Amino acid sequence: MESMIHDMAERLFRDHIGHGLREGAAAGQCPEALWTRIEEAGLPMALVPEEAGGFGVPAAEALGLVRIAGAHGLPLPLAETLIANAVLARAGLTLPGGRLTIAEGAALRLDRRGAAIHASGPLTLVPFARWADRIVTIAALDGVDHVLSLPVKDLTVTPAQDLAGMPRDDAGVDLALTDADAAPLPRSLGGMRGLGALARSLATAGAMETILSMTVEYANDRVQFGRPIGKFQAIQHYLATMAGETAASRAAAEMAADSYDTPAFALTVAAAKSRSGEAAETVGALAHQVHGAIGYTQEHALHHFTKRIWSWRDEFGTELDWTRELGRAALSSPRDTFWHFITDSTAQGIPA
Amino acid sequence: MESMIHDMAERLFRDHIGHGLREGAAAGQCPEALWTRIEEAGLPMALVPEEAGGFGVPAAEALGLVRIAGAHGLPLPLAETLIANAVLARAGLTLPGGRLTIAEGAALRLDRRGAAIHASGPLTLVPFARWADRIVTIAALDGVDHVLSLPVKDLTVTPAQDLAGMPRDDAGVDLALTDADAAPLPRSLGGMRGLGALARSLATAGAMETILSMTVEYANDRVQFGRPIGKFQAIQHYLATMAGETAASRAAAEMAADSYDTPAFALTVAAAKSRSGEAAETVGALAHQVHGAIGYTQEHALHHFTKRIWSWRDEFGTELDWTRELGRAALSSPRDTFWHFITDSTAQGIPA
Amino acid sequence: MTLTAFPPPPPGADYDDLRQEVRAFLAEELAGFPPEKRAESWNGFSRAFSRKLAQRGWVGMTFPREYGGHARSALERYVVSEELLAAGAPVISHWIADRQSGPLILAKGTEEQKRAIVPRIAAGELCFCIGMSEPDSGSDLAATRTVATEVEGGFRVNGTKVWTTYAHVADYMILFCRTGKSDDRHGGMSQFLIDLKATENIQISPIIDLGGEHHFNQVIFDDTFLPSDALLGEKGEGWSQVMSELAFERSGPERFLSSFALIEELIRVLRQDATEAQQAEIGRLSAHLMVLRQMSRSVAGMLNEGKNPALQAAIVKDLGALYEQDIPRLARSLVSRPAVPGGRDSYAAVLAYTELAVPSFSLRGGTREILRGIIARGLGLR
Amino acid sequence: MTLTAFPPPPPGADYDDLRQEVRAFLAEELAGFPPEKRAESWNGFSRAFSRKLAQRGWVGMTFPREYGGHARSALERYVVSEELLAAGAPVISHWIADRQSGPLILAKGTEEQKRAIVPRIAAGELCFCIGMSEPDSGSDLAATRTVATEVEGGFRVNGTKVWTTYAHVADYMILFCRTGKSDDRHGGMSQFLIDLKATENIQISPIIDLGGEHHFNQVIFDDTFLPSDALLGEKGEGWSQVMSELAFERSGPERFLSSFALIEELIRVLRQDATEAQQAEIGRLSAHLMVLRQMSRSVAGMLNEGKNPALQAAIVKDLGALYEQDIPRLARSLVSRPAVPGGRDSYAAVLAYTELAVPSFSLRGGTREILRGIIARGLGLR
Repeated sequence: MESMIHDMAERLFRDHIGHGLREGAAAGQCPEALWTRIEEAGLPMALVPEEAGGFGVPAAEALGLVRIAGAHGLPLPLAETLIANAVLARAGLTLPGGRLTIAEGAALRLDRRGAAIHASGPLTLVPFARWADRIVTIAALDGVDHVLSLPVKDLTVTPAQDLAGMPRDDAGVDLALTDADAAPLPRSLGGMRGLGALARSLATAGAMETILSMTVEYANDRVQFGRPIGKFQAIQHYLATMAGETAASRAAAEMAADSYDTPAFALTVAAAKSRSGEAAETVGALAHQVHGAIGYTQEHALHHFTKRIWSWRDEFGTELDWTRELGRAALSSPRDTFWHFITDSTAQGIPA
Repeated sequence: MESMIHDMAERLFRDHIGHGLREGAAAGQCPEALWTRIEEAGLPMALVPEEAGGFGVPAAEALGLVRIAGAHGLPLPLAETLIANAVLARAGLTLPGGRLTIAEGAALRLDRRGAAIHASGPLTLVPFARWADRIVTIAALDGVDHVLSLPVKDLTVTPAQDLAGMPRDDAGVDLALTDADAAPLPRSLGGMRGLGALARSLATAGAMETILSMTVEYANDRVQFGRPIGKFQAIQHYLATMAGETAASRAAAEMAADSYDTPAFALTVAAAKSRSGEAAETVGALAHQVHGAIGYTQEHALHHFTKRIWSWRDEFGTELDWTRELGRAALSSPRDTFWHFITDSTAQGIPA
Repeated sequence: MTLTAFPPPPPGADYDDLRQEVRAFLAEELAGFPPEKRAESWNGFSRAFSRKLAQRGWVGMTFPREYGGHARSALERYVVSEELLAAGAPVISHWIADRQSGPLILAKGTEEQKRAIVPRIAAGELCFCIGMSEPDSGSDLAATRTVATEVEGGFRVNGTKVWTTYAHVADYMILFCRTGKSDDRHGGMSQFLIDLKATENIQISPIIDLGGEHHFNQVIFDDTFLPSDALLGEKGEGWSQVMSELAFERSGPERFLSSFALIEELIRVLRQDATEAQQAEIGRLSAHLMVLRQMSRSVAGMLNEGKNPALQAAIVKDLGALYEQDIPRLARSLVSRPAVPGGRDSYAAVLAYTELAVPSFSLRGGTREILRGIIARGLGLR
Repeated sequence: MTLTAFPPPPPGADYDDLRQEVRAFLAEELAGFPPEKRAESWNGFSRAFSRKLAQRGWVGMTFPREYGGHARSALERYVVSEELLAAGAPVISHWIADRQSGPLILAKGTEEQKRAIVPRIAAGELCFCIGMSEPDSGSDLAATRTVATEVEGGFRVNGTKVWTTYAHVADYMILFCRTGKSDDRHGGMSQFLIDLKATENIQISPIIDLGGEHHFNQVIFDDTFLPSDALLGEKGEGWSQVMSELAFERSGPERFLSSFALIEELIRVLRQDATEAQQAEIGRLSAHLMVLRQMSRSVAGMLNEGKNPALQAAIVKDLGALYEQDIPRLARSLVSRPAVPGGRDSYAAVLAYTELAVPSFSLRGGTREILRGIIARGLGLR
């Protein structure tokens, strides 16, 4: 797929993200200057409809940015901001600009207090919360999904981090929200868990493509027993296996991205998140197996990518969560046969 | 372990079992002459205590015959007769001679009718039933385990076969038994399921050793792309994996055999049957992968061994049955830690 | 990294109307066709079924109309193929001709060959087999020894082919053999189109497989005379012709649906009350299948656009073979129920059949080791 | 086929009294030692712990009494080792010396070296490290470049070692390097015993691993002078010495217990109400562990009888590494609970630690590829 915004993002990330910037971020330094460039390029608006200020590119293309960011190990909440803006726009709320992040809101409690909506409860494992201006989440009020735009400065943030050292904080909410920051969601996009899962499977696919090419390069360069290790058939098999898992993850993630905002999304995203999470285990393990000791150090860039794909498995539903959901659907499907369930699950326009 | 009876059995099987005899058995011909030789050598009595007419060799050594029979693909109920005789002897019943087999008796119903015990119900998946004179089983009467010696001629046998074409029949029981054919079991040997499982894991280990050496030989002989396929590292990895699984299965089976008639048997046999069943999957698949098309034909001996190890997985408890039992014990263990459970589970003389 | 990119199939690739027509046809034709027969997957043989299917226009779908075909897209053909396989329809009598031999003849055959053969393939009347493997050449085709020597008016063939699927009933064979000595391992090979019913001195004998079935054969050529017009394509170009032919043999739905009857049985057994863990495993199985199918359809879409996604096809085939080979293990990890060959319980019967069938799945069209070598080189390994 | 035979350990190998003594000791010493510290397994460092353990006679157990040892059997040592590892005791400060360097010095050292060093190892006072890997020689030791040149009164060493575990705190290093040029790839190698606290011109700098921990070091020798009596064993015999030394490094309980803290956490989490599927997976995990332990003890028993079960040891190590590397995946397949580095939930913290540790498990003492080559050759592959 030729895409101008993809080319732009590739260039931007290639020129401005290096091992030092990623290590700095893992040590707690938010790369502000890079974020400014990303905002200047307009990337956080890519998934917003044209009428709300977006680029007017197809959703799948806009979501491709998340894969590209993953491929470069971008240590910033671009995926989260992209999705937050799309959800805010869908609810008719103001797009506030700046860094945003997203959280599952299932543990939040909403009450109406006069004109305001009072929100309280915990948000857990919120990516980049302490680097974000707002957390966008979805929670139910009187059985209706509402989008909430929560200013981080008004929350109680408890810092924590994921395996890769990226911020993944908890946030306590106890806040009254006006119409400007809370609105019903007229038509679902798949819930914050689904949208977050889509982002993570796309980023995982991108990061795995980078891991794979780093590993191929290493296998060509590293000499043991008098020849490049890539000449050994065992290493070739590892690489072929990594390629299969990587390709499957990308196909799965793009299948889900392709069904964004359609009824097929509920099941394709379940397939995508669980498939890429499973692949992350294999791809990470084999990449380290091929790299040997050098890949196990912080000097080498490999660890940043493997740790991130392992972290992403635990966000927005684990493999276990998503496969259960998919399996439950398969086993309770009213279709005649499992085959009909499979063909219908990916078909556009058939209710899932 | 040097063993006279092992050497004798090795010689007997090597001299008298070939591809033709195995194929004949799979086509329904009971190799009667071979059985006569086995009986003449006294092998079916090996597990019987010396005072009841046995050899007086240690149980683990007697059980080693089952592994050796597995290694040669013996298509006769030697393991079953060995165990049946040991169980009959333990219950003080007459050892009738001839071919015997064993069955799980859980579905049998026993009632006392005057001096006789009436047994009724189904016995399923009984190995070699139609080639056996008697089926020996264990069932409960008033909460006490009883050993039953059932003449096959008085049962309703429905012939069936396993994956390898060996008889594995169902038998309907509706029979009055006298003291000569039914007696309480004074001290458990682990139940027919456990004893059968032990036999199957030993035989599986033996068959896998044969599969492994056939595969090594094939890899040395078969030339592709100008060199023996054993020179390819992928093939070497397959063989190393097969060796690990085979070794683990044998160690597991011998661990269980070593704890025959001790309290540790309940858990070691669970480990042995599930471990060898799992290994059968890998070893069979890789053996066929290395052999390619030739191994997939009935002309080649490989199929007999792979089909038998696959069949044995389903007899006397599957991997799923045995791992559940072992896991239930581990999770409900009163020991302080899982580690204590593990060390205790294999220790002789500690109640399991 | 284009190798790992599988663009989604084009919109509309579902061809839902066609799919529903095929389903209705299969529901009628296969009513009462038992699961253990469906488990045979594309090894099931029925000339009658193939002819009926052809009457609906679903054989030779992509062939040009002038040769009896229907000029439909590869994606429409994909829909029919996957519906047939998922239903376990007995397709082998036309399958090889439809998938592999027909396209080969169309690409390399003479006008006479095309006119004589292709319409009959599209009518579902011809069963083809492929004379490729030999006792000393499994994956290593360069080790082929069967030789066709040019003689007055044609060729004399001598040699032995093995693992020739359905040769005992086939009407035609596509033979791959030497036509010359060559220092180049790949040179001097040719292909022939052999009318098995009309050719003398060919001895076909069964090779029984480990499930006791007769699908394979040994085929001995003993000074067999072939007329000149049996040559298919260029003399000496057999190697490159076969390499492009093998591409047809890769990455279709037959590469991951071979165990599908067992999956349907497994789900039937679990449908009543599955535990959470069983749900999760079925979900995993579903996710893998959805993704494999997406990748396979993506390759079909690329082929349809005239691209050459050889490496993507190798990836699909490797993943697909692993998937379909793993199904019996997966079933046994979820349900403790013995495999019983020919048993009355259809789960037990299908499990038994499939356990004995899976070793053959990685033999088809190139072994795992060769596929992985192709993938590794495609990744840029030097 | 002796390779696949693992005779059961001899009767009495449980040494139950000794085991109970060790458990009582550990219960007291490690009271309150949190799971996330236990997860460090044999990477945990505590000189105080090592000294206390030595006071009980549990360091240098198999060493002769005249060198401060306790002349106990390899099977008794096995009991202590597995209890330490299963409890997650911090053992690294004496571990390498006790397991590898002490036996090496006893086998190859001079009487002076034995008297000077071995009793202090048995007292739990000395931490050893092994200078083996180099930037260009990972698994391929023949590619070693560090060289010791003979000079007046000793040797001058130049070169760089990497991945030297705990060099930054160790008292001694066993250095493997060249002492001569040799056409034979394996010739001209020697070993040295280096007093790190008393030797100048050694520069030790940290290599931080992917978990952010400092276990590894780079060690640069810059014209470092070693006295003649630092030579360990014969000059030029380093290769064969190292090969027999590596045998000590194989197949002990440290080869399959590295993830054991996570197993204990997993079982703690599931103990309350496990589903049948969870029970089955825990049963599978238990069966594998019981069998690995049986095989590992079998090897210890064979070693104790003076046999050389090198191939069996390679098998245990290969299976053991696969097992311990698979535990995080298994945990994630049973429990949906995110890994949180340093989190308050000990399951989450131990999971996070272990996920980052597992890639290192197959680096230790020979990679998987080398082990499998050893096994394949042992099977009789030509």
